[in-house]
Formats: sequence, structure tokens, C-alpha cells
Amino acid sequence: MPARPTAPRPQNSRVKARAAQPQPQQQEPSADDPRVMLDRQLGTLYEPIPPYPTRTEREGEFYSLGDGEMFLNLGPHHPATHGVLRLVLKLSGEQVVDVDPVLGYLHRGVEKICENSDYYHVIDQVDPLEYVSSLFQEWPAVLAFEKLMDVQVPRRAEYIRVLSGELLRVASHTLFMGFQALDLGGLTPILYGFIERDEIVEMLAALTGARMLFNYFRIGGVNGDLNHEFMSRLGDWMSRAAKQSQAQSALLNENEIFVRRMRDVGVLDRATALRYGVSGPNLRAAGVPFDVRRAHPYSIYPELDFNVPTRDEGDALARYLLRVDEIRESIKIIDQCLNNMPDGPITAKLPRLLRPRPGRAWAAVEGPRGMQGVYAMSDGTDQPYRFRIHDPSFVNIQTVPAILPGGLLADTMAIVASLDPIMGGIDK
Amino acid sequence: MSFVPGLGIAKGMALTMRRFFAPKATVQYPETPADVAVRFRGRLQLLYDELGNVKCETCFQCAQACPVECIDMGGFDTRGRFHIHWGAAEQYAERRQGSALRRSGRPVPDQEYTHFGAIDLAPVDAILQKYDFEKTEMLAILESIQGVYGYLPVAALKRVSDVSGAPYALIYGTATYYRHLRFEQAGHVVAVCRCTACLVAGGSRVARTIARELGTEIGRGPAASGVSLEQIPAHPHGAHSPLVTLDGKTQQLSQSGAAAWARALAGRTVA
Amino acid sequence: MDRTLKTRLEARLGEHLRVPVYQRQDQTEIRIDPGSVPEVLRIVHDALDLRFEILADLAGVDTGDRMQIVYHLWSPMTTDWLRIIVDGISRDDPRTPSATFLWTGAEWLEREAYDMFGIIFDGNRDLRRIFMPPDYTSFPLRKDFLLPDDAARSTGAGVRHVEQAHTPAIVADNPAAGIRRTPAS
Amino acid sequence: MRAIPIRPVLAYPGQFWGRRSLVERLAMILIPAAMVAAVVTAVVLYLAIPPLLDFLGANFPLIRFFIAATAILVLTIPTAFVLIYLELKVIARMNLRVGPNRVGPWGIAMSLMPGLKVLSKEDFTPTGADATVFTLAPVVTFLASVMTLLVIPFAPGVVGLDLNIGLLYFFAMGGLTVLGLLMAGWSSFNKYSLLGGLRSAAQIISYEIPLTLSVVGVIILASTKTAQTLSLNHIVLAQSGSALDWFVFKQPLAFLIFFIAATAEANRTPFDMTEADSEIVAGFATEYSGMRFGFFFFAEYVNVFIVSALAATIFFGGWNAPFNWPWPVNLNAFQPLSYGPAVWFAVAAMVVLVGTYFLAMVVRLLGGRSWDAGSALVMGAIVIFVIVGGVVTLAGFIALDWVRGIVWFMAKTYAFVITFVWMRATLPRVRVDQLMGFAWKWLLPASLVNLFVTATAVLILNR
Repeated sequence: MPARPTAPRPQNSRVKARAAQPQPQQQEPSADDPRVMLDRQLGTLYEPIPPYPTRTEREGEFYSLGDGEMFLNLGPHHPATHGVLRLVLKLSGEQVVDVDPVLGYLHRGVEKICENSDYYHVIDQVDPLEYVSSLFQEWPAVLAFEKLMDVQVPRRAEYIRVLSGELLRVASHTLFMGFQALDLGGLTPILYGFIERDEIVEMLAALTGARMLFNYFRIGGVNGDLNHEFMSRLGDWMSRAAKQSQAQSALLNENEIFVRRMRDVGVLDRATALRYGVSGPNLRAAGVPFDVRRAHPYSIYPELDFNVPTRDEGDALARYLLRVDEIRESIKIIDQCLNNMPDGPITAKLPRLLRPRPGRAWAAVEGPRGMQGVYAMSDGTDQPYRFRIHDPSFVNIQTVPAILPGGLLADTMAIVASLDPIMGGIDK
Repeated sequence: MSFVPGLGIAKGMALTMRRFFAPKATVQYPETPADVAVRFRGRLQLLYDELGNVKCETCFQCAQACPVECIDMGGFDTRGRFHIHWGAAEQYAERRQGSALRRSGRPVPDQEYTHFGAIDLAPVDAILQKYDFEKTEMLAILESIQGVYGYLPVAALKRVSDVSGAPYALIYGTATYYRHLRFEQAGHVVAVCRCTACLVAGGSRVARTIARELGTEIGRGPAASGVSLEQIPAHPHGAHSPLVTLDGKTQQLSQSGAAAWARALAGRTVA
Repeated sequence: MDRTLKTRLEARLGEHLRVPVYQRQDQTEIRIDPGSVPEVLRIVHDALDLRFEILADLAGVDTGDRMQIVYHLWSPMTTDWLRIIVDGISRDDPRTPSATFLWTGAEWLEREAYDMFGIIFDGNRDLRRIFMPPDYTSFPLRKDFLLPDDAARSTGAGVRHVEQAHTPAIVADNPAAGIRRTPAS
Repeated sequence: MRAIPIRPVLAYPGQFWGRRSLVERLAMILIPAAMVAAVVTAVVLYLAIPPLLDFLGANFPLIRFFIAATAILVLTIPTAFVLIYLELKVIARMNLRVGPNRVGPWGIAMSLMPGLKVLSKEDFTPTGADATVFTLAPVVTFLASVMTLLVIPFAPGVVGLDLNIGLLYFFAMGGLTVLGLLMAGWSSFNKYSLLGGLRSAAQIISYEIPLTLSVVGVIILASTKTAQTLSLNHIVLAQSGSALDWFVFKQPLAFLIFFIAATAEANRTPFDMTEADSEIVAGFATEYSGMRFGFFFFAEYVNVFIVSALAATIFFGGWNAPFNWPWPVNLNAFQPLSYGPAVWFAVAAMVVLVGTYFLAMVVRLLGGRSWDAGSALVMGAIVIFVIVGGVVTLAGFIALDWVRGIVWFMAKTYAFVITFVWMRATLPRVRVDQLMGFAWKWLLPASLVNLFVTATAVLILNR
């Protein structure tokens, strides 16, 4: 440690007398002393500043500090960043001045892997991306491949797809409610959310054979037909689903603390949302009624009767309440699917080895987080030539630097949670 | 949010207090088995046929395919021979045999498996050295091992697998494909004919008697005495009925003399 | 399939189209040059009978001899997806105008395309790597980047599969700007 | 079915010991040892107690203070364990979980586990930390919390030190907690810790004002009945009578303010800004590990207990029963020491020992072969201790007013503790600016209004 200036002490006469004698000069430690170097570095040792020259205009602007500002490295290991999201915050006191999200801690190169596996394998490669609602990651992939191959999917398969997908949407939104509360410090809603989700996930396990990574959709249909166990669990759940979600919202929707923390926080207005290409509930909470199920109907959605709820506020509370509304709509859709379920085959006839003609296809579905898209190119071989995955969380999380600055550190969690990102999908 | 301040908080508090007394969602796992769906793919279990036998034939394909080598297995093949497979040699290898046996669904026997007993592995190492640990020379390696020991000890096969890196399934597959490779010491082979002529002449009863006395059955592998019982594939032209051969030599047996002959054979071999 | 969209597109951006408008299933496809990207995007976004306001996706493609950028757009005026393929980007020095002047959200999508293909978007003010580490030098989704477990093109066959000599041009262009560190405590 | 082997009776002499289980062996050693020890202790007590009593009587105030301070320090440990267990279990049940149920029956030993874990962990000082301050901070926090317990009256006569400025001492000591948190936050060389420390400083200082002001109304009310209005014991005495005499019914607004401010003072949800785990990881405690963290951990739970105890003392009548105690039995006049302590001790020991053997016999007769002798003895000992403990407590509850006082006091205090836990299970956290705004814009004016109204009312009514 370097010598610190000592405070002047009250001196009595004996000390004064001793001070009169010549004393050995205190050596000033040189700059090469490792202790001095360490002490000088300590100020910046743990700063999240990249150890290389700035590469872009924006990076240079971000990694320079004004008066009274400091960096705070939030993540990738932080209790509230939903996985391995890393946010470098520029703080002034507790107020966030700017934020730089850093991604890539979960990057596995799934697109490259998919381009090197055949069309059947792609489905289980994309599963772990959107790990909370992985059917919505399989769905655009099989849709795109079906477009490439001009496959007609049997109607029963379409109904089963919609049924399982909407169930999963309810599970995902329920979990979202819990995580939103958890990031605001509430301990209980997350447990209720998990209990609710567990019922749905066990139900889907009876249908698909897996709890999280379903690997259930097939090109031209689904992997297994409805069975008795699934239907009995579903009926059991449907009889109390509406009531249960009501109990959930009693804990949060009217809670003054919760509402005050969410209202007017992270306002994402209509223009900004469109400019950022946001989709899903986050876009609809800003007042844009863009829902792929209605905008570009796929599967059997044109035949179903449901609303696309929108809200105008665009704040975190609106995003939260919109998802609560969507749960109700999804339960309505599940009900219709069960009532209108047709008979018939569940898969189209397809060859063992798929070699679609060269072409390009884009398919998108409405997942719980927004538009899940897949852009597939075929070159006539049994592997896709290009397999591009569009993940809504990736686009949604991009708005954080736009809507967070000005808020407090605590708002970071409320805002990130209300955008409902899934890092598996963001990092691919 | 209601107009009365604190009402929402009170509602939430009331909900949690109600839930305090509500039935709990926890499943006490080891005591209460989890309610797993029938279709669930994540179950680890061995399937049984309608007679209650384990369907697993210890082919080792799953253990070979397991990327983290968490599957180790042991069990009896279709001929009643015991095999065991485990992953890479590890420090706790010795405990694996028991656990693998237990998991194979059979009671853990306390008898010594001679073909799994400790053998001198120096010849195996020499043979592997000679073939430069080449997996593609497996047939030649196995033949050389059989040349040294007279049969293929499972311990030697494990050695080959561990040292050369060849999966046990590959070695096992090769060893069971070729008829001249055997897992047991070559003992006496009694063969009975089951053609129509022999059956008419009482061959069925002779075969049953011999099987009972030898303590084995056709195709079951050798009995404790080392004598194995097989079936003659086709009745040779001109041979008499019922036809019984010992190591390929025709035996003149009456129906009543078969029991004594077989008993003597078993006793002689044991002694 | 929306037939009128084809006529509308041809009327609005006749001279920018490299090939005729191609329609298949629910997708309408146009091909343009990199030079006309800002103009085409502006027209498609603003024209009253097109109004493609939502940027659904932006993807890079390496066709082996050239690079492409593929935009997917959505508009309330039609039921078709509009696909704009920016074709003919050189593979050795891939450059194309950025779409961030219209959609701020294209920034990260372009960062991803840069990260994966090395395509440089002129006008994007934050074009750095997004998934791969900053000192990484290859572009993984290019077709000459081979996976190690690809047997036919393995290291055994004399192919190096990672760290090929693609120097990100942006580093070469931007000399070190220098960082202002935090004031010494 | 496993056949139960029939055991022959003593096939060979060494079998008596050799075939016993561990429990049986322990029981066979410990029970005779206890008998011997009981006799020896009785004799020693008989000889030693009179001179000891003389010595104690000579130095009574000083010795009383040392004993009280030690007892309070020791008391914090079981208190913290009970609170941790309560928190685990109550929150779990509200979450529709079962909670700890593996360590000990109903998981009651679960709260020992974090204690053991904390003790066995590495004590770690981060690079760049100010080591002295870093080490001192948990001690300051813990002691500041614990020392406030000194003035809390648990029952008539059971109070560490009946200070005439008890309430003032309480708030002064409680205010010291923030110093420890600030030291921890500043010295850790971590931005999360720094934010946590600064938050705690801002929060606790803001909430001290309404907390203290809300109590002033009570002091004014107490002044109508007692002279020493700042002594907690006298505040409790001023509330004697039935439940209607408690100050909560005369000062409901003050109680509300006190409760909210006390929640913030104890850093409990929804005001647990200082260690908001989803925002600033663990706040001031981010860099702490081992027993240093354990001190913070303990201090947090002791704080909850203290705040609950204060709320019970000031507003809910402390150790007063909620109704006039109907049974005028008072054994205080009955002097147990008049027979000499040794006699009492011997009688108690004989009751326990005889009861143990008697119950063991009953267990063995009723339970049959499945109880071996050792297990039956242990079971008998447990049952007799439960019975004797229950009888003694019940007798004390009926007869001795200080036992009654402790029971009522603890019941009220733990009701508050459970309320804090309940709030933690239900509510999300408020934001830091809303927290400060609430203190300054609502609580402070409300407490001033309450003070004004109370003072006016007392002036008018007492005129």
C-alpha cells in the first residue's frame, strides 16, 4: 500500500523535542513498485471496460465516463438476468445513464449445426433454443420445410399442433408472471407459476414424451396422436384453469407495490417499437395489433375465434397485463380445439430421405415472446443450405438501451423481466 | 389497483394465508414415486416381455452409444452367459460389477465366474502389441487370444476394449458372429437328433433324459460339468435312430441306457 | 398469393429490380443491388400502397461465390411476406448499406450478420461482433468454415476448420480510438 | 418378508454388551451416570449454595448485569435458529411447499445447517478491501442489534437492565446498525456492496424519524399513568389491565406508522433494499463469507425478533395478559427455597429417574418385542422429560407471574415475527425512490399529525 498522508496529531512537548532531531527521510515508493502498480490498477481492475481499443463509434461513446458516473457489470452471473445476459450499466448514483447488453455467453452455433444436419435432425437441434416453449421453435422450422416441399399437413395434426402450442403458451406466460414478480422481490408467485406450469408440462409429457425439449412436431404432422392420459390430465386442468389464473393475479395485479413499480416504467411507445422490429406481446402492449396468428394466418388459426388483446400504455405493467389477457384467449382456443378436433391421420406421407427442390422459404409463427421465424434455403441435398432462425427475444432485448436510460437500477430488472427474454434463443 | 389503499396488499396476504393451509404440491420423491407419463421418453427402465423375462440381451449398443459413458451394464445373453460392460477404466471400476448386476434385474450371484476371473493378461498385451492395437484386426486378435487360452475369457475382451479403445459391443459382436470363437473352455459336446425318424424311435425321451442328467438344455451352453448339449442339424444318411453323438462320434444308446450314460459322462467330466 | 402486390411493386420500383418479381406460396420475392438498398427500403416502407413497416428478419447468406442479405418485411396491406434479396455482394470485400436509418432494430441483426458472415454494413454505428468473442477472426457461417466433425472435410483430409484468415475489415479501417478510463481513485 | 430372527437370551456372557446397538450402549452408560451425577450435584449444591448466595447477594447489581448481558448474548442463538426455521417453514407452506422435513423430525434441525455451513466456510477478504473495517463491520452490526435486547422487559422482573431512558437507548443502539452496514458496504471494494451500504444508510436514517415520532405519542399517553415514561418496563406497566388498555387501541395510526417504519428498520420485505437479491446481488453482504456473513445473517434475524418484541412491548401490552387473570393463585408467597435447593433437586431427579424406568416398562409391555431395552429407556426418558417440562411450565404459568409474562410476551412477539414472514412471502419489493418518498411524504407528516392530535387530546382530557 502506498503511504497515506497522516493526519496532524496533537503534539506534546516531548514529541516536539524528538521531532527537532534529524529523522531519516521517508522513502517515496517508486512507480515501479508492484504494490504501487497494484494500487493504481485497483481502481480499474474490475471495471467492465474492454481491454482493447474501441472498435465502433457507439462503443467509444459508451465506454467513456462523465462526471459522477460509474460502470456496473450486471451479469452474466446475476440472480436476475434470466440466464447469462450481461448488461454493462453506466450509472449515475442509482440512475441508469446508458446500457450496453453483451451477448454470446450461450452461443452454440445452432444455425451452423442445422446446416450440417439433415432435415429431420434440424427439429431436435432447434429445440433447446427456446427452452421454455420449445414447440414454438420447432413450429416455424417444420412450417418452412413444409413450404419447401409443398407438403399438405393433415387437419388433425394441425389441431394437435395448435392445441399443444396454446397449452405451452399458457405455461410460458404463467412462468413469466412468476419471474416478473421474482425480479421485483416477490418469492411466492414464481412457485405458483411453476406449479401451474408443471401441470401443463406433465400433460405435454404424456402427449409428446418429454417435459421441456419436446421434439414433437414432424415435417408434415406430429409425432404421436392424442392419448387417454393426456386428455384426462387436460380435462382435469381445464376444469380449474381459469380459476387458478385468477388466484395468481389476485396476488399481483392489484398489489399496490407491484403496480407502482411497473407503471410508467420502461415505456416502449408505438413508434419506437416499430422502429426496433419488436414483436409479440411487447409490441401489442404498445398498441400495434400485430399477431402472426392473425396477420399471416398459418395452420388452422383462421378458423378459430379469439381476440388479439392490445394495450396503449406500452409500459411494463401493460406488457404484464397483456400476457394475463393472452392466457384467457389461449384457454379459449384450447377449448375450441378440443371441441372441433377432427379425425384422421396425424402425419403426411413423406420419404425417409428428404431432398426438397432448391428454393427459399420463410415461415413465422406467433410464440409467447413474439414472432418466431425460420428462413430456410434448400440446394437440393438432404441438408438445408441456409437455416436462419429469427428469435423474438433477440429483437426485444435490443430495446433495453432505448427504454432503460433514465430509470433506476431497480427498474432494470422490472424492464428486462417484462420483455421476457430467453437467453437460449437470444444467443442461439 | 383499488381505490382503498392497501386493499390489494390485503387481498394478496389473504391469499397466501389461505394457501398456508391448502394441500401442498410437494412430492416426497424417493418415498412417493413420481407420476410419470407412460409416453415419457426420459424413463430409465428395462422392458420385460410377456413372460416376465428381461428383453435386454446385453448387446451393449446403448452402453457404447452413451456419450458420457454413464451406462454400465451386466447381464446374461441368450445362452445364459454373463457379460459385463463398463465405460473407460476408472478408479471405481471395482464397484461397478455389483451395481451393474443389480441393475440387470437378476439377483447378484455369489458364484465365481471363471470366465471373468483373474487371468494372466500378459499374452493379451503381447497380442495387441503385435497387431499394433488396430481395431480393424479384431478377428485376428480374437483368434490369437483363443489360440492362447483355448477360449475367449471375458476379462481378456475387457482388456482388449480398454487398451485398444474398441467398444465392447464391437468386440462382442465379432466374437459372437464367428462360430469358431467361443466363450467357454471347449468341453464335451453331446448332440441329439430330433428328426421325425428319431422322434418316432423315442429320441424325444432320450433327449429329455440326457438333458436332465447333464443339467442343461439344448442351446443353453455348457452345464456345470462342462458338457454342452446341442442338436444335430440334419439326420445323416444311414445313421440309426435315435441318434446321439458325443463329440461327433455316434453312440449306441438304448432308451434305458441313456440316463446311466449321461450320468457317467457328467460325473467323469466333473471328476 | 397476392397478385396485385406484384404489380404494385413493379410500378413502384421498376428500375431497381434485378429480376422479375417472384411469387411462391405466401412469399413475394424481389432482388436488388446493394446500391439501391436505401432507396428501395425507403419506398417499400413509405409508399402508401405498400407500407411494409415491420422488419421481420434480416439474414445473411453465403452462396459460395457471393454474399446476399435477405430482408423479410410485413405490411398490413397484404397477406404476403415480402422478401428482399440484396444480391451480388462481393465475397472478398462484402459491403452493403445499413438499414438502421429506417429500423433501429436492424442494428443488432446487422451485427449478427457481420459476426457470422463478415458483411460490413455502411452506416451502422455499432458494428462489432455480437456472439463470438471480440478477438475472434473467422466468420462461422461462411461456407468455407467447416465443422470439425465433418468427416469428408476433416483435419485429417488437410482442411483447417477454424480460425481462417478473415481479418475483420472494420478493425483495419478504424484505428485505435483509445479509451477514456475511469478517473484514478 | 424378512424373517425376524428370534434372539436367545444371553447365549454367552459378553453378549449382553456386544450385541447392543449404539443407542442401547449409550443409554446404559448415561442413565447410571445421570443417577450418580444427580446425587453428587445434590450434595454439592447443599454444601455450596449458602456461601454462594451470600457472595451473590453482596455484589448483586454488578453480577446481575453480567448475567443478564451473557444471557442475552446466548439467547440470540436459539432465537435466530427458531426464526430461521419459522421463515423456512412458513414461507414454504405459503408457497404450497412442505419446507424442510429431512433434518430432524419435521425438519426442526434444518436451521442448524446454515449455522454449521457458515462456520465451516472459508473466511475471505477480497482484494482491495479495507481489511480492518471489513472485519469490524459484522461485529458492529451484530452487537448493535443484540445490545438493544438489554432493555426489553420479557416479564415482570425479567429484564436485562431497567433503564429509565430505555426507549431512547433502544433507538440509539438500533441506529448504530446502519453504521455496520455502511462500513461493510464501503470496505468491500465492490459496487454492489457500496450501493447496498448507501441504500441502507439512506433508508434507515429516513425511517428512524417516523419510527421515533410515532412512539412519542405513546410516551405522552404513558405520562398520564407513570412517571418514568421512557422506561419500557413502565410503558408496559401503564398498559396493565385488559386488552383494551393496550396503546394500540389508543394509537392505531401510530402503530401503523411504527409497524411500517420498523419493517424498514429491520430491512425486511417489502423494504429489504439493502440486500435486494434480484438487484444488487446481496447488497452490503456480497463479498462476505463464512462466519462474518453469519454475523450479518444472525443480526438480521435477531433484528426481526427485537422489532417484534418492541412492537409487542409498546403497543400490545408487553407481558400483560389480554384479559384480567382470573385465578388469584400466587405461589410467589410459597418459598421453594425454604426446604433447601438440594431437597428440591433430589426430588426432581428421583421423579425423573423413577418415571423414566416406569415409562420404559410401560413402553416395553405395550410395544412388545420391537422395543429393545435401550430404546424403551430412551423413549421413557423423552416422555418423562416432556411430561415434567409440561407440568412445570403449566404450574409456573398458573402460579408464577413471570412465567406467565414470558409466555404472553413470546406469544405476542412471535405473532409479529410470523407477520413479518408472512409479508415476506407475499409482497414484492418497493423501489428505492418510492421507499424514500413514502417515508418523507406520507409517514413523517402522518406521524406529526398523530403526535399533534395525541398531545391536544391529552391536554384537553387531563385538564
